Order: sequence, then structure tokens, then C-alpha cells
Amino acid sequence: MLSRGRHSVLANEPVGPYRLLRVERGRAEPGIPGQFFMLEAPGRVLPRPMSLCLAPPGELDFLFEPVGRGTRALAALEAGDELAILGPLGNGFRLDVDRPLLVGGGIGMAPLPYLSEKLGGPPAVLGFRTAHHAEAAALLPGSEVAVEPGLVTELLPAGHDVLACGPERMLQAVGALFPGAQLAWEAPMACGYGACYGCAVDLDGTYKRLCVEGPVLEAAACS
Amino acid sequence: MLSRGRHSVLANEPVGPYRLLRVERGRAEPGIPGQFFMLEAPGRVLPRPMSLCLAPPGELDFLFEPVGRGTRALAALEAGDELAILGPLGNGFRLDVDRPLLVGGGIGMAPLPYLSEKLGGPPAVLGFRTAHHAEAAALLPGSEVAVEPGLVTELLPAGHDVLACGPERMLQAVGALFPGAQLAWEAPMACGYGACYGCAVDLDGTYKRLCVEGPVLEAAACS
Amino acid sequence: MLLNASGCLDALATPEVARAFDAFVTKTVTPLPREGNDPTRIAETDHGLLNSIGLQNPGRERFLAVVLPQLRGLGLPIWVSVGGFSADEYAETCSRLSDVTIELNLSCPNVDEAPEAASEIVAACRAETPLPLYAKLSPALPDIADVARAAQAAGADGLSLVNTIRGLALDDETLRPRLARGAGGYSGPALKPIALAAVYVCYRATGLPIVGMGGVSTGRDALELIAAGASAVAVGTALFTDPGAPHRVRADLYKAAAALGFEDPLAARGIAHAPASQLALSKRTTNKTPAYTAK
Amino acid sequence: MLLNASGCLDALATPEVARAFDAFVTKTVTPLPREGNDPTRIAETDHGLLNSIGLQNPGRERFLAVVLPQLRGLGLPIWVSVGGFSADEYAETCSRLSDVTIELNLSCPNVDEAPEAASEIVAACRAETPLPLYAKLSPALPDIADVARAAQAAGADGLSLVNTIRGLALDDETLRPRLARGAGGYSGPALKPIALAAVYVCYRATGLPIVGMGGVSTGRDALELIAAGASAVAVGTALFTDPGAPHRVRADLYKAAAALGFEDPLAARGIAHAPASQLALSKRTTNKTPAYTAK
Ligand SMILES: Cc1cc2nc3c(=O)[nH]c(=O)nc-3n(C[C@H](O)[C@H](O)[C@H](O)COP(=O)(O)OP(=O)(O)OC[C@H]3O[C@@H](n4cnc5c(N)ncnc54)[C@H](O)[C@@H]3O)c2cc1C
Ligand SMILES: Cc1cc2nc3c(=O)[nH]c(=O)nc-3n(C[C@H](O)[C@H](O)[C@H](O)COP(=O)(O)OP(=O)(O)OC[C@H]3O[C@@H](n4cnc5c(N)ncnc54)[C@H](O)[C@@H]3O)c2cc1C
Ligand SMILES: Cc1cc2nc3c(=O)[nH]c(=O)nc-3n(C[C@H](O)[C@H](O)[C@H](O)COP(=O)(O)O)c2cc1C
Ligand SMILES: Cc1cc2nc3c(=O)[nH]c(=O)nc-3n(C[C@H](O)[C@H](O)[C@H](O)COP(=O)(O)O)c2cc1C
Ligand code: FES
Ligand code: FES
Repeated sequence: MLSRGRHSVLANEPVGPYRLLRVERGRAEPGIPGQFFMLEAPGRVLPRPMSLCLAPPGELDFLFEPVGRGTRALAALEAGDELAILGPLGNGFRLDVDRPLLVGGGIGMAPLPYLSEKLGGPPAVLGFRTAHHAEAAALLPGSEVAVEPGLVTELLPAGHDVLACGPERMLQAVGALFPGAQLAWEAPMACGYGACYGCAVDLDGTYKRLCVEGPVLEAAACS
Repeated sequence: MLSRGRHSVLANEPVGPYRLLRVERGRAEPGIPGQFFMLEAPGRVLPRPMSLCLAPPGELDFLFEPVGRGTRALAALEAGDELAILGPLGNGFRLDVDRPLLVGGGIGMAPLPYLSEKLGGPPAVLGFRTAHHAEAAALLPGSEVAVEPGLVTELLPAGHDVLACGPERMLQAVGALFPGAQLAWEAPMACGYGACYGCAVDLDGTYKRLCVEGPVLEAAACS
Repeated sequence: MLLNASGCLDALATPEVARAFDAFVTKTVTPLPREGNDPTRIAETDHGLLNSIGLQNPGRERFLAVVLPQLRGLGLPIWVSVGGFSADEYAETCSRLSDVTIELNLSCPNVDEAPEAASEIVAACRAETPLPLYAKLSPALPDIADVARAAQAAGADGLSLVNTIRGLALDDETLRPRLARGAGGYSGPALKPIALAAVYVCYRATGLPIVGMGGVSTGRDALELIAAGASAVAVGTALFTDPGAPHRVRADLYKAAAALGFEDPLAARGIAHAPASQLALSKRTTNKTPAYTAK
Repeated sequence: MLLNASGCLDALATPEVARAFDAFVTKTVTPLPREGNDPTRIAETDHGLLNSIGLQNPGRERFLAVVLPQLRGLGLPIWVSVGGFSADEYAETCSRLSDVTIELNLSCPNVDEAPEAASEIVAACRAETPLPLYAKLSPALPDIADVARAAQAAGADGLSLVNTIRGLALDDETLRPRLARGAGGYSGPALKPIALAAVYVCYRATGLPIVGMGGVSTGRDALELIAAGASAVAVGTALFTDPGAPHRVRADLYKAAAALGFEDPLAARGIAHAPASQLALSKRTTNKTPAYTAK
């Protein structure tokens, strides 16, 4: 059952080059880590998909990078503004893992704080382009941080159940190292709920909808 | 030479059901009474034509009625906002008249305060739909006011050089009574400076551009 | 009557959204299965959406054997959007259908093969089925009323207006097309005046029932299509923003119609073609009619 | 090269605006004088403009005798937009012109009479004049590239893309058309993706010089049309908002081109058709390419 409502912005705070958009939770469910929400981007035709980053009581918090028209519109929201939010959507991470290790690249760390909370604070490795970007690691206390030219893949201990989100190349590298890893992917999305067939990804040789089959997929299913 | 610039809003005040939009004059010329300006209507594709209502030192003031999308966008402007203004445009009133009498109907009174100032405060007759609308008469102190079902045309003394602005029917009635009257007309305008041929009016059997030939025309030329 | 626009809703993924409509329109079904185009398939523009899905669908046989029976379970009237690359292909699919309304997609901008003339396809389908046949046309026609008349003469029972029109968007940095396919179909708010014009002229030309669509996101949008001549309205792109759109558009449509004095939205059908009424001569309107129109 | 769009500027009323362009394009000239359509002739929509001016112009004879000599006084290259209702009419006007570029308006949505096929008109004009001939096409064609190829084969030296497309807007209260004529030509921001697609496919199909237009209001818009294949850009509706548009668009065009590493805006011509460059594989772009496209 799809749930969409209007939510008040509580705060919209800089976190390094990113923004943490905190909205009133209202009647929305936070869902499972790795699930996402479609956020109204004021003035734009389509909403934008965002993972839930944190779920403090009464709040839904999203960490995002202003990269284009939609995310810049989100960055301009101020406390007291309202926006429509649809979700939670898609399939999140499976939480029944024995030795979880969280791996994030850049803004791909967005779903990890909420995931970490649900998993009781497992070890985490984060990679960033610059030290400024790496300030976001504060949202995941205790995480190990690599800053380019360092790569997260150089810091991954063996014998873990990897749960990862980040740029495509990072996910491919992680998937190659850990065939059982759960990887959260991205694709341009118009609807987020299976209506448009816009988010096609090639799975086993046919185009599937990432918003329906994912965004979290087993690494083995993707090669 | 067309002149267009960005101007700061000084105030946007209610006057009965109308708004008086006061903007910083900057380098714009106020022009001749009856001339008009094209005002950027935020969020709309086209600007909106408005007569200059008052020209206190350092200001350009416009009186307008919020009737549609564009004028509602203008009504939402706040002090400190900026908008682009093009003008003055078109042909204003001839001021070389012996016994001027100003006649205004509803929001058609907009150009009269500035006109009155330039003519040294001649007699004026204003007609309004309701007493609430008639509050705008305060902008033209000393004017005689008719409120419906009263009609301005019932209050017009003979022997005057009439300068009038108002709804089409009023102008037609005034023109019939005073063939020498100067009448300020309206037409939908896209550009205001002769570029689009959108503001066509039938003058002597051919379509002419009101923004080029008018908006002020001699009554005799219009029948 | 409110429908989803073809290709803009998966009733099996979100049956509750489908049930908010009066009937469900399927994504276009082609004779053979289609994988659709390579991603990127969607790109937002300032005033609309470009898509190049490319008619991804399981093909006729699987549709008939698996999908359609599942759709029947919704308990809604079903409209099947039929596509193909020759009149015969369309006609064969039509011959295999029963107990549905058929919408012939004569106008997808996202496939390379050009179908035959609309009227030939309609005639071939008419020969194969007694089911209600709607011809869905693109606005990219020099004279859409002409094509609508030809479709009517060939036996169409109604028209669906409009499909997307070809558009392109370039990447901010690379200046190359944002869609992998290059151009795509343009839908959403920017399309509304184009859709209104198509409905207006085709209503005048044919008097047929018309499903109006193109940029509908409010009840007012729906009312305008009805006023232009639509007997039903479909919602497409607006569903992506808000799966609650059918409820909202319907409620607002009733309100907007009532506010203008219509007992029922459909009482406004074709009102845009009515001669100037007394109402239209109210003071407010007179105020803004251009000077001198009456000499 | 920056031009005004035909019908969107009166160079004699505001010569300083015309001089900000590299050439002046006249409003379409027809053989006989035309009064144009009855008002109301313009209506703004949320994302564009509808007009039904109806080719108001003084007619060929007066244009040649009075207007054109005055325009020569501007000291600008002159493009004459030629209209008509048969190939002969177009051809005769062309035969009477010299020392101008000719733009054949094959696509006005605001007159009732349908002109003959574009290629016939181009061929007839080609036979009558050695002057540069641009064919101006509407985007309301099932396959604009096809028509562009036919125009090229018939002797067109270039293309002007695009004219307006038919649109309609209804009055808030009466639900009747806001334009007296009913439908009108839709221009402005909403048209931009449609114009880009037309330029893109016609550049590919013909390689001809192209004047790109449709919704240009920024330098970035102009750059995108050039990237899609335009060799010149025209500004129409944006002039109504801002007669300073030519200066602003030109300055921003140079800046936008430079910011992406092009020495001159025209160095970006057709770049949208280039194969993925190294630049396009930079990290920023890779981040957002869809997952799994490479199996
Ligand atoms: C399931 C899912 C969850 C997501 N969760 C998050 C999240 O929690 N936080 C977050 O910041 N983003 C997240 N994203 C990505 C986010 O949705 C996009 O960044 C956003 O839609 C871009 O919109 P825009 O209008 O700003 O950019 P667009 O206008 O779409 O693009 C403008 C420019 O930005 C560039 N761009 C677009 N997307 C990206 C990208 N992802 N990275 C870098 N450059 C890009 C494009 O190249 C383009 O030049 C998620 C995506 C999906 C599918
Ligand atoms: C030369 C000139 C000078 C003008 N000076 C002034 C002025 O000083 N003050 C001022 O308020 N207006 C003035 N106007 C009229 C003003 O330009 C219009 O009211 C305005 O453009 C309407 O824009 P809109 O977007 O609000 O309405 P639109 O969206 O264009 O129309 C919306 C609705 O408003 C109604 N409407 C439109 N125009 C009028 C009108 N004039 N009266 C009543 N209803 C209307 C329409 O019927 C429509 O239903 C002038 C017009 C001209 C040509
Ligand atoms: C993502 C997407 C997919 C579409 N798929 C189809 C389709 O399969 N068949 C069809 O006839 N129309 C298809 N259309 C066109 C819509 O049915 C509709 O005609 C068009 O989008 C205009 O309506 P809108 O502006 O409300 O979206 C599609 C449109 C979109 C946006
Ligand atoms: C008011 C108006 C009048 C126009 N008159 C003509 C014309 O006479 N001849 C012509 O070929 N195009 C005419 N056009 C079309 C424009 O030249 C241009 O092709 C179209 O408006 C798209 O560009 P734009 O979006 O920048 O306005 C006219 C457009 C407008 C808005
Ligand atoms: S985003 Fe629409 S189907 Fe996945
Ligand atoms: S408003 Fe454009 S010509 Fe008068």
C-alpha cells in the first residue's frame, strides 16, 4: 500500500558538502534500511528518490548531495516549509546476517546510519573524494574512513557479510570481492513504485525495474 | 529607445481590493501620464502591462487589481523583492488641454493620480462597483465618486476636455458624449513595444497595434 | 470517467492505485515480447518528462495467457492498448481479445518502425473485432482532425488524444542526449495546450467519444479537456509524482465543475464549442475584451 | 549567429533591438495584404504562449515597395519570411526578391488554407531564385526528418526549426477558447525539447545549415540547439519578455560555451551527436549512469 503525505521541514543542515534534510515523520513509516522515499522537489515535474538516512523519534532524515536541479531545490527548503513524501518504497537490506560490514562510497553512505542502528552498530568503512566530503562520516561514528586516492576496497576485511551503497564502480568492485554482498544501486526513477518502467536495469539479460526488484540486490544476481 | 531594468519593491499595499505596488525608480523615467510599463510577473511567461499611477521622488507606483495569474503573482511581491520593468511605453495623454476633466472607472483610475499631478489637480469623477473599491479614490483627493448603480457618465459636466480610463463600456459611453475625449484603452499585450501584433484593435476598419497607436486615443478616432 | 494513461501504471504492482480509476488501461501490447530501449530511459525537463521506454512488454501470448487473467481479478473494466508494426499485427491481436475495450496505439514515438496509415490499421482491426475500438493519435500530425475523420470512417468508436510528442534533452556537462536513445516522448504539463487543441478539433471533426490526456494533474485540467470535447480523461505523468492523483483529480474535477454551475463534470462536455452565452457576457469578461472589437 | 524569430520583432518600431541581432528576419509576407485574425490573439499558458496573429502583413507589393527599402536602412542582413497558399504564390514572391536570404514559412498554424507539400513549394521557389532558401518546418509532422530530406532534395539550402505547434487555452470562467480563433500556435519554454529533437534529427538527416528556435531564453538554450545541430539560433517569445534578450543570450552563450571548453559557440555544433568522449566518462557522470548497463 503506497503512502504519501505532506511533511514539515524541521531543519536542513549542511554536512560537509551534503545536506541533512530533517522532516517531521507524521504518519509515515520509516521502513527497512535501504528502502527509499520519493521526495517532492519544489518546482520540478518529478520527485527525487532518497534513501532514509536516520529515523530519530518523530523524524525522517535524508542525507543528499545537491548535484542537479532537483537536489538544489531540496537544498533550498527551509524549516517550516512543507513537501510531499511517498514511501517507504522498494526492497531494503536483509538484516538476518551474521557478521555485517557496512561499506559506503560518497553520498552512498546515506542509508548506512539507519542501517547501522538496526544492526546494532556493526563495523563500517566509508570512502570519500575529499576530506570535506568525509565530514559526513560523523553521521556514522566509529566508521573507518578512506579519502581518495585511498579506496574503501583496500580496507575491507574478509569474512564479513557486506552491505554496501555507493557509486557504480565501487559496487562492482565490492561485488567482485564479496559475491554474497548486498548492494544498493541507483537508476534514474520517475515514479519509484513500478509504474513507469523508467528505472530499467539489466538483470540476467532482461530489463527489470530497479524500484521493484531493488534497489538492494545480491551481488551474485548482478553479474 | 527601450529601457528595462530590475527594480526593488519598496512596498505592496492594499488599497481597497486593489494593490499599490511601490518600486524603486532607479534609472527609469516615469514618462507621460497614460503611458504604461511591462512588469515582470514572477513565474509567468509574459510580463503584464500597467499604467504608472504615481511618481513620487525616487519611486514608480502602480495600482492594480489582482484578477488572474499574473496580477496575483504581482500581489504576492514583498518589500525587498526585485522585478524587471520595461518602459515607459506607448502614447500617453496629451496634456495641452484647456479645461481638463479626469474620468475613471474602477481600476481604470490607475493612471489618473499621476495625470492629475501633471495637470495641477483638475476636477475628477470616479466610478466604482462597490464602496470597498471606492476606497481607491483616496489616491485622487477631491474627486467626485459614483458607486454602482450610480454611473460616472451621469456626473459629467459639459464643456470639458475629458481624459478617461476605465472599462470598455464606460469609454464608449464617454466617447459618445465627448467626441474630443482622450480615452486610454486596454488589450491583451505580450510585448508592449510593437513586436508581437497581439494587441490588435480595430481602428478605422484595420487592425492596429494598441501599444504603438495607443493606449490613449481620441474618441473620434475610435468610432 | 477517469482512466490511467497507457504505460503509466502497473495495475498488478499497485492494484489500489488502479482501483481508484474507472477502468484500467494496459501498457501497449505488441505481438512479440519487447525488452524496451536501453537505459537511460527517462529525463525530466523544466516543464515535462521525456521517456524512451520503447514499449517494454511481455508480448501478446504471455499477455493473453498470464497478465490479462490477473488483470481481470482487479474487477475493473480493462482497456488493452494494442501495438504492432503492420495492420495485420494489430488486427491479429484484436481478434484474440474479448470483453475489453481496445485502444490502438497508432503513435508511439519510441520505436523505429513506422506503422501503416492509421486508417488502414483501424479498418483491419474493425474487420476482426466487434469490441469498442479507440484510435490513439499523436499530436505530431499536420492535421489531426483529418486523421481522426479517417479513423472514424474506418470504424473507430472513439479517439484517445494525445500520445507524447518527440522531444530531446541534453546533459548539462556533456551536451549529449540524456536518453540513451537520443530523443524520447514528451509528456506532462507542457503538453496540456497541445492536448486541448487536439481534443477540440477532433471533437468538432468527428463527434466521437474521446479520452483526453496530456499533462492532466488537476481537476481543472480534466474539466478543460472535457469542455474541449473529451468524454473521459486519462492521467499519465502526474501519476509518477503522486499515486493519489486519481482520487485528487476526481474530487477536484467535481468541485471545479460545480463551481462553474455544472451538475456533473460531463455536463460540461464540449462547452468550449458553445456560442457565447449570457454568462460569458458578465461584467468581468467584458472588462477585458479588447477595445474596439465592436465598431 | 543570432536572429530574431519571424513575427516576433518589428525592426522599424525598435531598430535598436533589431541591431542587436546578426540579421533581421521579417514577419511572413504573403502575396495579398492580410488583416490578421480577430482579437483576442494572444493567451499565456503556464509554460508557453499561444498566438493567433494570422500573418497580419501589408502584402507583397507594399512590402517590396515600402517596407523592404526601409529595412535596408538598418544596415543588417535581411531574411524575408515568405508565405503563400500555393507553390506558385511562394515562387512568385521569391522571384521578386534580391540581396536577402529567404525563409519559406511552410508551417503557420494560424491560417486555414493548407499549403502544398513542402518539397513542391521549395522546388518551385528554387526554380525562381538563386538566393539562399531556408525551409521553415512545423514540428507537427510524423517524421520531420523525412520532410527535411525532401526539402533538401528539392533544393533548400537550410532549415529553420521549428515553427509553433497548435495549442489551445480555455477561459477560467467561461471554459471557452481564450483566443477568438480557438486554437493558436504554441511557443516559448514548453517548446524547447520539441525544437531540440527536430534540430537533432534533421541535422542527422540532412547536414544542412539550421536556424534553431523554440523557447530560447538563455545562452544555455542557444548552446543546446547548436549542440543538437543548429548553425544559428533565433529568439522569439523571449523577446516579448525582454527586448534585451539578444544581448543577454549572446553574452551567456559565449560564457556557457567557454565553461564547457569550446573556444567559440559554433565549435559545439553537432556535439550532441559525437560518440561518448573521455570527458563524458568523468567520475561525476559515471556516478549516475544506471546500474548494470554493462553486463
Ligand atoms: C533508490 C535511490 C536512492 C537514492 N538515495 C539517495 C540519497 O540518499 N542521497 C542522495 O544524495 N542521492 C540519492 N539518490 C540519487 C538521487 O536521487 C539523485 O542524485 C537525484 O535524483 C538527482 O536529481 P537532480 O535533479 O539533482 O539531478 P538531475 O537534474 O537529475 O541531474 C543533474 C545533474 O546531476 C548529475 N547527477 C544526477 N544524479 C547524480 C548522482 N547520483 N550523482 C552525481 N551526479 C548526479 C547529472 O549528471 C546531471 O548533470 C538515490 C537514487 C536512488 C535511485
Ligand atoms: C496599457 C495597459 C495598461 C494597464 N494598466 C493597468 C493598471 O494600471 N492596473 C491594472 O490593474 N490593470 C491594468 N491593465 C490591465 C492588466 O494588464 C491586466 O489586468 C492583467 O494583464 C491581467 O493579467 P492576469 O494574468 O492577472 O490575468 P489573466 O491571466 O490574463 O486573466 C485571468 C482572468 O482575469 C480576467 N481579466 C484579465 N484582464 C482583466 C481586466 N483588465 N479586468 C478584469 N478582468 C480581467 C480574465 O477574464 C481572466 O479570467 C492595463 C492593461 C493595458 C493594456
Ligand atoms: C513512461 C511513459 C510510458 C508510456 N507508455 C505508453 C504506451 O506504452 N502506450 C501508449 O499508448 N502511450 C504510452 N505513453 C503515453 C501516455 O499514455 C500519454 O499518452 C502521454 O504520456 C500524455 O499524457 P500525460 O501528459 O498525462 O503523461 C507513455 C507515457 C509515459 C510518460
Ligand atoms: C506572436 C508570434 C508571431 C509569429 N509569427 C510568425 C510568422 O509570421 N512567421 C513565421 O514563420 N513564424 C512566426 N512565429 C513563430 C516564430 O517565428 C517561432 O518559430 C516560434 O515562436 C518558436 O520560437 P519561440 O519559442 O522562441 O517563440 C510567430 C510566433 C509568435 C509567438
Ligand atoms: S521508477 Fe518507475 S518503474 Fe521504477
Ligand atoms: S503588445 Fe505586442 S505589438 Fe502590442
